[in-house]
Order: sequence, then C-alpha cells, then structure tokens
Amino acid sequence: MMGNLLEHMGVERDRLHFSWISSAEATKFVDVVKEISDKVRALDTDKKFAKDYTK
Amino acid sequence: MDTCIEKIRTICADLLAKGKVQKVIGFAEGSIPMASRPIAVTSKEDVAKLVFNATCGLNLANYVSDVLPKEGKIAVTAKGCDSRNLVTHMVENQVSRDQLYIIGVPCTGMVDKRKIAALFEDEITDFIEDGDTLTIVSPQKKEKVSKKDVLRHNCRVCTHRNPVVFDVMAAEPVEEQSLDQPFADVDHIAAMDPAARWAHFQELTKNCIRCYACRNACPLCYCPTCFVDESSPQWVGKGQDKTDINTFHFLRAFHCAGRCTDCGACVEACPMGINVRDFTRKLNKDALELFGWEAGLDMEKRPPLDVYSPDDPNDFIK
Amino acid sequence: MNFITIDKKDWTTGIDKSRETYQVFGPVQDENGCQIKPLAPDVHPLMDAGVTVMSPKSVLFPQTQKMLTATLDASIEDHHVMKPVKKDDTPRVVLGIRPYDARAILLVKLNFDNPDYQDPYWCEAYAATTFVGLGVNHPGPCDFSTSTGCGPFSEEGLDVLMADLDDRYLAKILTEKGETWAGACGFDTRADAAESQSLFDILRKEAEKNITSVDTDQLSEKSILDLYEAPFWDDVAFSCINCGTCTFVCPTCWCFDIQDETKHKTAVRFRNWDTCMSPLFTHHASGHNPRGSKVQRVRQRFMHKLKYFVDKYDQGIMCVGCGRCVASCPVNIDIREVCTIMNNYESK
Amino acid sequence: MEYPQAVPLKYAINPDVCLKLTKDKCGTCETVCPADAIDYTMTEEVLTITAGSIILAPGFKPFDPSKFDNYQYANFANVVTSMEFERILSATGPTMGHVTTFPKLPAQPKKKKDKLLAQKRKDPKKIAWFQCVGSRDVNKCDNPYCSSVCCMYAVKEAIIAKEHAGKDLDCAIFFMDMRTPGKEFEKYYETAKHKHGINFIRSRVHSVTEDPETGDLLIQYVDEMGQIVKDTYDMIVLSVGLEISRETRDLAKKLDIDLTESGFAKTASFEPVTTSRDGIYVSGVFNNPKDIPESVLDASAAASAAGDALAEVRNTLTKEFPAVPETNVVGDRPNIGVFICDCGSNIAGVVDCPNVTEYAATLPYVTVAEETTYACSQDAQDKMVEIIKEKGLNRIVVAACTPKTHEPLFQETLKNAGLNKYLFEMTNIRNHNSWVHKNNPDIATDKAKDLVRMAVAKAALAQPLKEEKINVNASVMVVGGGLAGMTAARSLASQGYETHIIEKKDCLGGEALKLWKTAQGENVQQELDALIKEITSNDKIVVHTNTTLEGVDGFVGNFTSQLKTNGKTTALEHGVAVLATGAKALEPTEYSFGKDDRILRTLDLDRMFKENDPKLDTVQSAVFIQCVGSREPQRPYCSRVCCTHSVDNAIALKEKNPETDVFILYRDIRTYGERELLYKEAREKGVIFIRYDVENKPEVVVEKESLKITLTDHVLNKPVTIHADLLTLAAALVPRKDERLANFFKVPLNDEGFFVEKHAKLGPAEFATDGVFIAGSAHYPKPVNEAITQGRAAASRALTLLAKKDSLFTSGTIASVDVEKCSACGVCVSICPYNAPSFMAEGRFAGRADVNAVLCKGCGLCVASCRSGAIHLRGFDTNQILSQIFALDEVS
Repeated sequence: MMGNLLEHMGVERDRLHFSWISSAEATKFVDVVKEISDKVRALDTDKKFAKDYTK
Repeated sequence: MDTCIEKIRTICADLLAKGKVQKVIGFAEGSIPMASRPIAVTSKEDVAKLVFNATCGLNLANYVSDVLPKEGKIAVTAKGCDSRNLVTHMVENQVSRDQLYIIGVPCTGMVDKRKIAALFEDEITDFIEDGDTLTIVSPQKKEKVSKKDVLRHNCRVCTHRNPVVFDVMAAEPVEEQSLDQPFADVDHIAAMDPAARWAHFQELTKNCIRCYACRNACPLCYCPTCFVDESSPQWVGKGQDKTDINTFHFLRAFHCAGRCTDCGACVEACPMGINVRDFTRKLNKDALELFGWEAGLDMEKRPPLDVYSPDDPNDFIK
Repeated sequence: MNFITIDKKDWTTGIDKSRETYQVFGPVQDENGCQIKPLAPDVHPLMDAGVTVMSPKSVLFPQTQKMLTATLDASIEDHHVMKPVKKDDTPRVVLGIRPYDARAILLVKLNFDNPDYQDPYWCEAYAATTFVGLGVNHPGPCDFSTSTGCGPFSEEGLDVLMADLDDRYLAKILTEKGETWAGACGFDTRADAAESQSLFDILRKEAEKNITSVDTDQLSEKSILDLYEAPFWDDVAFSCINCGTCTFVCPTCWCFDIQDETKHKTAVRFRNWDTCMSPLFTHHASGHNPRGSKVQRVRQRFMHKLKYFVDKYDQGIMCVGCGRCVASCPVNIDIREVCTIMNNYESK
Repeated sequence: MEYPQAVPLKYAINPDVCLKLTKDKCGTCETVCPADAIDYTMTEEVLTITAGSIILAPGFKPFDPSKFDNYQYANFANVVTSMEFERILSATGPTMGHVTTFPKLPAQPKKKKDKLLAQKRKDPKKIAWFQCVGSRDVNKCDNPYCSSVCCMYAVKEAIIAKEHAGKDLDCAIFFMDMRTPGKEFEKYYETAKHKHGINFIRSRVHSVTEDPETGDLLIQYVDEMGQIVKDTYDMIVLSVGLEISRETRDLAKKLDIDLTESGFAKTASFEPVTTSRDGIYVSGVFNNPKDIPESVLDASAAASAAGDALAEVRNTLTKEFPAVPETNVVGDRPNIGVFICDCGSNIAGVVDCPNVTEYAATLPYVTVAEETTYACSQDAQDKMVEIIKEKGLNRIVVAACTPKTHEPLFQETLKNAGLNKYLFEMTNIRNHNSWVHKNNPDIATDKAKDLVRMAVAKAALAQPLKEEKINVNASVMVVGGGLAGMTAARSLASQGYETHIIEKKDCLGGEALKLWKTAQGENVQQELDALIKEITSNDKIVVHTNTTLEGVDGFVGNFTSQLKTNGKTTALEHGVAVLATGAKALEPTEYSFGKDDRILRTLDLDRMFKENDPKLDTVQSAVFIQCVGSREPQRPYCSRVCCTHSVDNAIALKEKNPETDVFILYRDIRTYGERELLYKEAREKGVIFIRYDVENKPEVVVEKESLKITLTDHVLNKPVTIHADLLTLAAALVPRKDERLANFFKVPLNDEGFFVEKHAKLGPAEFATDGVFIAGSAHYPKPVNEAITQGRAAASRALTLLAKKDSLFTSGTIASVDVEKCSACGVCVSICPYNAPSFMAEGRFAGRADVNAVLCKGCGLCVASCRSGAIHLRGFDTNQILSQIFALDEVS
C-alpha cells in the first residue's frame, strides 16, 4: 500500500523495494541490491523527497 | 432532524438523571453561522444545548478516550462514521465497549461549508436548516439550496450512514447509498501521468501551515508523541520546506492505512481547505481492493496492516 | 495630514509604477481563500477581498525563517561557525492591509523591537516596509475590532489609510513613508482634508454599527490567580483539538521556535512559528511538561492574550479583534465568549 | 578441511602425504603462516580420561558403489554418488551449485584427456536417481537393511536440481518402495510428483552402459507393466546407503558392546540408546540408520541416559570463572577504541589496513585505533584488555571477520576488561569486503573506511544492556502419561527434579497399553508394567490421573497451570513443561469396518494376540490392508508404524500356523532401518505382498462364510479375489489436534494437528516457546523405541534449561517500550509470535504495553509495527541504525 500511495503521488514505484532475503541467500541479496541500484540509477536522483538545504 | 434532536435530548436527560452515564458527548450550536461545537454535558439542565445538524462534521470518537471516567460510562452521539471510529478505538484498545453508551444517529450527510461560502461574495450571517432545504443569508442575499447539492464529498460517497454499533438509535435508520464508482476521485488522479499526479499533490498542499488540525481532528491520531514532534530521531523537518510538508502528509496518511473511515474530519478541520483525503482515499481504496477491508465494521478484527495472514497479497515482495 | 484620491482606473498603473521601488505585497485569492502574499509582476492585489485567512504578520515574520548557516567542511575557512544569512532590506509595500492587522504589527513590535531586545530580522523588515491600509466598509460576523483598541478605520500602525468609495480610493497619508509610496505610484490628486475626514468618519460609523462588542474593561482588575484557578477552563477547553490554527492565523501571536538542521556538510539554523497549543511548546528536556494537558494550554493562550499581556504592557488585550481564530477554529472556540467569561468572572 | 562447515574450522596436515613430515622437504606452510600456527614436531599423544559414561556417536560411512560392476561408478564420468551430487548442488561446491555433466573433472582441467572430456561438458537435460544402492541388498553386498534416508534425499536432490537447472530438467527416480515416513516427508514427496514433475519409476535398473562419444548413459529396465524400456540419461546419481565402517566395528569390539549382524549397536526398544554394556550409550546412525531429527533425538536421549547414571555426582567437577566487576559508563562521553584486523593477509592482502587505521583515528570519539594481525588471537585479546583499561575506553569497534563466529569472543574480552559486552560493535571487512572485492583493493579500502565509520557511529550510541536473570522453578509438568511422557518424567525425576504427570484417564500407559510386542519382539505389557511401577514408586514423581489442564499462565521458568481433578481445580507452579499427549488410531470409515467382527484394526489384533484369543488358531486366510486413512488427501502423512506392525503380526500368524494364507495389501512397504529384516522374514515365511494404488483400492464385501476382498494384482495386472476370515486394517494414527493446549503454551499445530517443533531437523524435542518440550506421537506417529527416545530427549532438553537455574539470563538485545510514547493500540500484542508484549495491568501507565524480557527474542517485529515509535530494540535502537545510515551517507 505504501508503494501504491507513493506511486499515486507521482513518485516512481521503483524507488521502493521489498524483498525477503535470508542470511543464507547471499546470491539473492547481491542480485536484489544490483537490481535496485540499477533501477534507481535509471531514475536519477530523487528531487521530490530530497530536501534542498541550499535554499 | 428536529425530532432526532428531541430524541437525543430525552435519551441523554434520562441517562444522566438515572446516573447511567456520567457525561454525554455531543454537539452544541456554534457561535457563528454554520458552526457547531463538540460539548460534554454532565447535568440534565444542559441537555438542551445538544443539537444535531448538517454542520456537525467533526468526529466525536476523537473525544472519547480523553474523558473516560475510571468507573462508569459516558454516552456519545455517533453518526455512521463516528460509530466506525468507536469500533476502531475498541479494536485498538483505546476504549472498551462497556465504557460507552452509544446513541446512534442516522446521518444524511454534512454540508461542505466552503462550498456554501463560495456561493456568496460576502460573509454569511445566517444559516437555517429545514430537512433537505438550507436557507443561507448574507448582507447581500438570501438563498435556498438543497443539502444534497452542498454535501461534503466524503458524505456523498458514504455507504455507512447508519451507525454500525449503538445502544439506542435516535431515529429510524436512513437508506444507505450505493455507488457505481465509489472511488471516482481516486481514479481521476490515477488517470493522470506521474508528473501531473505529483503536481496535483504539490498544488494540494502548497498552503499547508502545519497547524496539524487534520491530524488532531482525526480519531486515529492518538499517539502520545506524533512522529512529526519527535526530535531524536527527527523523522521530518519542522519548517515550511515543501519536502517536509510532503513527508508529513504522506506519513500521516500512511499511519491511517486500513484504519481510516473517511469521516472527513481532517478536511473539515483544515483552516486552509486542503483536501487531505486525496491521500487517505487512495489507501482506503487499496484496503478494500487488496484486503476486502473497510475500517470500523468489525469489532473482532484488527486492521489489515496490523496482522499477518498467509494469503495477504505479497506480489510487491520480490 | 494629506488626503489624496485615487481613481480606480489609475490604481493598477500606479501600483505597477511603484514596483520599480517596492516589492509589492497584497491580497490574492486562491481556492483556499484569500492571503496576503508577495505579488508576481503580473498580479495585482485583490483589494475587495474579505478577511484574509492568514494574517499579514508573515511579511515581517515568515513562518519559517532562515537565520544562520554554517559549513562543516573543514577545508573551508570558518567552518563550524554560524553566520547570518543575507537579509533582504529592500523597500516593500503591503497593500490592502486592514486596520486591525496594522495594529497587530504594533503589538508584535513590543516583542521584537523594545529597549531590551531588537530582533534584527524583524526590525530590518519593519523598517523597509510601508503599510497601505484599507478601511473595512462591511465588517464580517467575527469582527470585534472596536473592542480591542482599534476599529474598521483605525490609523494605528499604518502609513496610509484608504477608504473604498466604489469608483475611487480616498487615501489619508499618515507618515513620510506613506508620502514616499504615493509619490512612487504617482498618486498626487489632493483631496480636501475636512471633507475627506468627514467621509472617513461616516464610513467608520456605518461600519462600526455591524461590529460585535465585547467587554474587556474588567480584565485588568481581576486577580491572575482567580482567573487561573477558575472552574470554567474545562468547559472552554473541552472541544479543543490542540491544533495550532488559532495561533497561526492570529496576527498578534509572535512565539517562535528555533531549529537546527544539518545535511552532509551544511548546517542551517532557522526559526518557525510556534504554537502554545502544541504539547511540545513547553516540553522540558527533562521530560517534564508544565503545560502537559490540553486545559493548561488553552488556558495559557487566553490568559496570555487577555490577562498577562494586559497587565504587563498596559496596551489593552493582545488581540485586535480580526475574528480569524473564530472563523478558522475547527471546533468553534470563540475568543469573544471566553473574553466575556473572563471579564465577568467573579470568584466565589 | 573436508567441508566449509567443518567444526572446528581449522586446517589440519595429512601426515601421510605431507612432504615435510615424510621427506623433510617443503615446509612452505610454516613460512607463510603469519600466526605461527604450524608445528611439525607435534606427535600423537595418548590421553587418559576418566569418565562416568560414554556416548558413542561414530556415525556412518556412505556406501562405496565402486564394487558394483553393473553401474560402472568407477568408470563412467557421469555416474556419481548422491553425496557427490549433494556437493554439486552446493553453492560452495566444486561447480558453485551449477549442475553440469562431467562434474568430477577439475574446473580448469590440466590433463589432456580431461580437457577433451571437459569440452563435452553440458547442462544435463535428464538425470536419473537409482535408489537402494548398497541398501536392501544381499546379493551384491551384505546390507539387508533399509538406509532410511535415501528416498527422501533423492527427492530433495531432484527438486533442488530442477531449481538450479530450470524446470525443463527431466528428473527420474528409480525405486522399489518410496519410503517417506518422516514428518512432513509424504507431503514433500507428493509435491515432488505433482508440483515439480519429478518422475517416479518403480523399477530396479539392471545395468548402465556409456556412449563413449558423448558420455551419455544408456539404461534398460522393466517397467511396471512388464515392458522393457530403453532410455538415455545425461547423469545418473546412485543413492548410496549408510554403512557402519570397519573402524567403528573395531571400536565396538574394543568396547565390548554387541552389534547386530549389519554392524549397528544392539539396543532394546525400551532402552533405545543403551548398549549391551553398562554406562555406554549410543546415538545416531550407529544406533540404526536414521535421518537428522532422529539422530538429534538420539543424541539428546543418550545425553539424558548418560546423565541419569551420573546424577549424584553432577556439578562436582565444574570450575567457576571469576567475573570482572563491570565499570559503569552511563553518561560518560564515548571513548571509542577501534581495532582493525589484518586477518593475516585475508584482509590486509586487499585492504590498506594502515590507511584504514589512520582514518579510524580521525573519527569522532575515537581515541585509539590499532591495527592487529589477528584480532582473535590470545595475545591480541590480552592487549585489547590492557588498552581498554589503560585508555579508559568505553566502546569498542572491531573491524575483522564475521560477528557470527567472533562476536562472542570479543564480547568476552570486553567483559574481562570490565565493560558491558553490549558496548561492542563489529564490522565485517573480510567476508563482506576483502573477499568479495579482492580484485579492487582501492574500492575495498574505501569500503572498509565506510564500514568502520558506520560502526563507530553506531558504537558511539551503544548503551550497556542488562541481561535479566530468569528464576527457574525446578519442577516439571508432563502432560500425558503415555510411554513418552512417563519416560521424560522418569528421566527428569532421576536427575532430582520434582515432576508432575497430568493424565486425563484413570491410569498411566496411554496407547501402549494396547500393544502386544515391539518390532524387536519385546513384550510391551511386561515392560510397560515395570515402567509404571517405577513411576508410581518414585517419590519425585506426582501422578495426577483423571486430571485435565484448564489454563496456563507465565513463561519459561515460571509457569502456573490450572489442573482440574475430578471437578476440583488446583494450581501447579512449574518451570518447564513437556507435552506428550500422543495420538490415537483412526476409526476407519471404509473397507466395511464396524460391519463385521472379522474386520479389525491392528490394535484389535494385538489385543487378540495379547489375550491369546483361540479364534486366531482357526484363521485360514488373513488379510492386512495398509494405509487405511494415511497418505490420503485428508491425511497426507504416513503413519510410520503400520507397515512394520502388520508385517510383524503377519509373521506371528504364520508362526501360529504356517498353513494360514497371509496377504498384505500395501502401497509401499516402509520397513525402514533394520525393520527391513522383518519384511524379508515375512516374505521368506510365505506372506504374500500385493501392491495396490490409491486410485484403485481393494474392495471388501462381507459374506457370511468369508470376507471377499478384491483388488488388482500389480504383477499380473488382473483382478484377484481373496476370501479371508480375518481382515486387519492398518488404521492411521491421528493426532489429538488439541488446539486448547496449543493455545495455552502458544505452540503451533500443523495442518493435520501434530505439534510443530522448534526446528524440523535440529530442534525436534522442543518448541519455539522457551521452556516447553515435545515427546511422543503428539509430535508425529512413532513406534515404542522412538517414543521413548523422544521422551528422553525432551527430558534432556528440559534438563539443560533446569540446570541453568542460577545462570539463565535473557538476551540484552530485546525490545523495550518507551511508555511515554506508547499509545496502547495493541499492535505489538497482536503481532508478536512469542507473546512477549502485554498491557500493563496496574501503575501509572496501566493499559500501555510492556515487553516481557524473558519471552522476547529480539526479532524486532513489534519495533517495526509500532505506529507510535514507542518500541525500541535495545542494541539496535532507531537512532543507532539511523546514525549508521547517516554515516554511510557522509562522503568521506
């Protein structure tokens, strides 16, 4: 629901990820982190929920 | 609604006289046109102050847990939404059923005061309610409108006008509405492209002054310390920065996920007229679609995000 | 005192002309009501709007105001040292401010500009600002400004007071600042002083007829403790939901809270409006809160406005009768009723 | 080191091949070892240890299939053993979990022949498993027993192989009987068939030939319809059995204990872990082939048996370690010491450790930053204590290897230096850094700095945490007075703990009262009688018959239970509880049960044997139907005991009168372990076994003169009719599904109603709820010896808790409620799986939540679910986590 609400607000869904990874699933952890990093990188820096302190 | 007011007064006078309750929480006439105010009545002489009309748009469940006596009961008048929030309070351990005497008030909706004010260029000096007909007076003009046409949006889409729990009813139940498109407002936003959706919410909250009236009018917000008031860790900045305002509204709404009865008190209370329901309505729609859940209908079940069930939708977990 | 008339046809031209010198503030309408804001170059003040939702106090005292900044980057000189931000001291004019709001600025001045303490942010903004007021021809149902030491055509705190005469404004120039502003706009059609004054008086009397009156005469006589311990506070406070609406819309509420924020290598110190309605207002670091309950906070607000202030400054009540809190309060707590209760209270 | 899981995880030198030891050459290891751990002068030493009891757990060796010429394991590259295949599937194995043909070749072959073969390497499309290799076989080897575990592991390997290689992989398992009688095993088998599409082929493959070109394997077998089938597979896995090694047999001889013919230790059903020699106990596969949970139960049971004998002298040889008084650091400015470990060259070979150390010294609150070769070595630890004391450090950060293995060690060091052990933070710059980024030393160094900075940020906020002492009431409640319950009670009482048995019937014994004899031939009633006498005469045991349990309050160490005896309720305080409520036989609704007194259940037949019913002498034709109510959709489990029981009774009938025709109608005969010998004996005695399919069950028609039983013979594929005068139904064992009891102790029941233990493999006699244990058929159906083993095991697990009477502490890293912020909404109460949060009943904050430190496992569910942010996980407080995130965000 959180993802849906963010998306509803116009925030890219790919900025939020959920995953179950057990401590034994090292490979899955690596894959998930890589996937998330790639997706978020593709979206570029968030300007919506990032505060600009220089203002 | 006049007969219902009489009935409320008779019931309350009786309850207080017989000592069945120590207090009655209800609405009283306000000091300016189109205003009403919550009131606690303890003596039967004051019972005459109790009213019920189309301006009683706040949620009285918000007042219950603050005034609970150590022993004995309090009575509360409850519209459909108030009663659903009382159920939520019972489920969430804020009050127990035997501490309450619930006077159910069937409701045909509350008026949107801003909508009415917008019909006038000058200020309203009088407001008279007679069934569905509202007579509104200003120095410049006098106008009759049908209540149906100036209902608040949440009342227009309400499908629980009758109290879901009560000890006594102050009137015969009213017919419930059935809607073809209960979430047209949500769908309308959803149909926009992401940038337009973001712009919509930015525009929506641009006048927010962070008075927290929306939060404080909400019966769901009863945490002793709200996350916005925390300083360690500071979840959200306290200034008027857009990001902080967004964060506040987003998180406030999310804390209501699966718990909101769409009573509209948040919007009613907002001095800046912000329709903060744009946030909660989406969550209500999801709660219904994902969990078949409407808040405040079942005293035995906790809200869906409070519990785990193996058949919960979990497609979002990758 | 000079009076000038301004033909409404010339009004926008004059205002546009003054933009060369002034940053112009004025009422603008949006879907949530009217507010006084800085005007964009193509926007003109909506002079006939009613009471603005928010008071114009933010012109001098913004809700969030950056005060000091520092860098934590050790490679930069003077790192970790808080430095003032550059202040905007260019001239500005507030158009259409109502007389009660102008009086409110004088009340706020007691706090920000007094012999003991001068708030540089507020004082510099005040010095740079010209207040061009507009008398209230049709007071709303919440207006009780005549009971607070001002009224619909009060001149206090204004540089210019105008009256709306349908096709034209009649303006009374009250100060040199006002004179300068009129000059910058090119408004120079003199009006007859006596005739103008009597027009003002007629309008004032007409307007005053519609204003509710609230008695405040007994307040200074009452004992603080009697009022403090009076039993009526529970009833007054019952419906309060402790939002900050009343204090935020109030033109005289001046409390603020200083916050620091840091991110990466930047540190910022800023102040926000605070509200005595919030439990955080008096929350001690120890965890104790002397005003931990709602009743205590509601009592504090009214006692401050209607008693402590009266006793301390001898300037009447800390309220100008604009009625904003009455209109905006979600639960209809009406300061006029509370004032009456306090004024008439007799301890047993 | 054979496996990365080896314990202890240390390298050892094989003296037979070491050049230094054999030829006095090389010596490289000594020169490269930075810890100076190599000592060539060490020699074998003979130690003399005086012990009161001995437990034998020598295990097994996997059967070596090299000697089987038909499967050509030694010659064909793609024939592997199941143990080898297990390694192929392992992420740390030779192929990193990638399923490939020619797996036995080195990854980068050097020999020319291997290189050629390696080119043929491919992802297999078809893999076959051959069951019973070295088991149930007296022709090619001398292992008549069933190895008990191979069916299940083959199914598991096939499923995992498909998970690794994709669902198109064709997996076939060639078997004789599919033996999955373990808990949850039958469901797994069904899933394998229906969900994963594993082919199960009932056939024993005669031989394998190889296509010399491709390495593919050609097989030929007879299918169930009697047809000869030829097929080709890319790989064949031999499901090798378990064997007792020569060395173990020699050991047994030295110890003078009796073995069975197959080499397993001889034990009795009522003393299932006791060898023929007093004071010597046995556990694991040496005590009959078994899976992990049974081995774990055996181990616990052996410990309890060994302990019972030594109860009198307990704690006479223990030594106390003197505790260092703890320095109070609350309110002190953080004074952090950072220790960067080189781990020899493990870390320092990649990460620039001096640079990281230098950087650490610049971080806030850090007063000491030291680099050390091996932080875990004794001298480094001693130095750490010295530095802590000398510099007055109050928070310690170690950047080294994994906290999983080393955190307790460093925490011990802190304790020795007088610091609370929770003032410690460890960050893993080896596994998470130098190992994974070994080709990018610069990045690894930067990451090490990041990790150290984060650890320092968190450590600065660390607070000393208190571990609450748990007072343990030294008495025990055992629910259920059957075999398992009584065994547990006897063991606990013999170790000196007051034990209460709660039995709802008017006598002890439970379902065992209905049994005639065990699979090993012991007379159950005789043994049971002796046990009941022992129980009733033991003054440490209080038996509450006609008693039910009405309510349970409290938690580990401090339970209060309400007992209702004949309408009167009393309270019993106890520290632990053992649930042994058993199971009962199903009342069948099929095969005309109840319509004719010639149709019995197994237990009824037992009764006839016990009573020596003369009717048995007149039986001409007896039929047993297996799986009555078991392995069916509504009861998808195997009842485990019925095959052996029926086979045993069939033999008894044959012994009574060899002329009697005895038929056993079965689906799979599951005489696991040495029970297989009974199956063999039954066949030899002429018992006729006819298999039926669950879709095509036998039909029973009651006729006056006989019972007419019709079914399809699987060999002839024709209907057969048997006229019997005795029909015994092997009725399923069904659990009591006692939801009330489960609720009292907050322990889970599975779908069928058996209790769910803490861990299916490693915690089979205890629950996830601390202080509550499980034994007997309430856990899963089991025969006498296994029920007794589990009874002992439950007692053993309970004893380890009771023995900590004065030293049982909670963890410090548990949830705690900030009552000021608690909104009493109850989310934590409803969400906690351990029932740790509750509403305070009285006091200033009555109604708000409180977390019971004893019940809390520190999982953090309540912390995450608390809307009010009132719950904090000590040691992982929100501000600590955030400080780490912010520290990460800080660009260094």
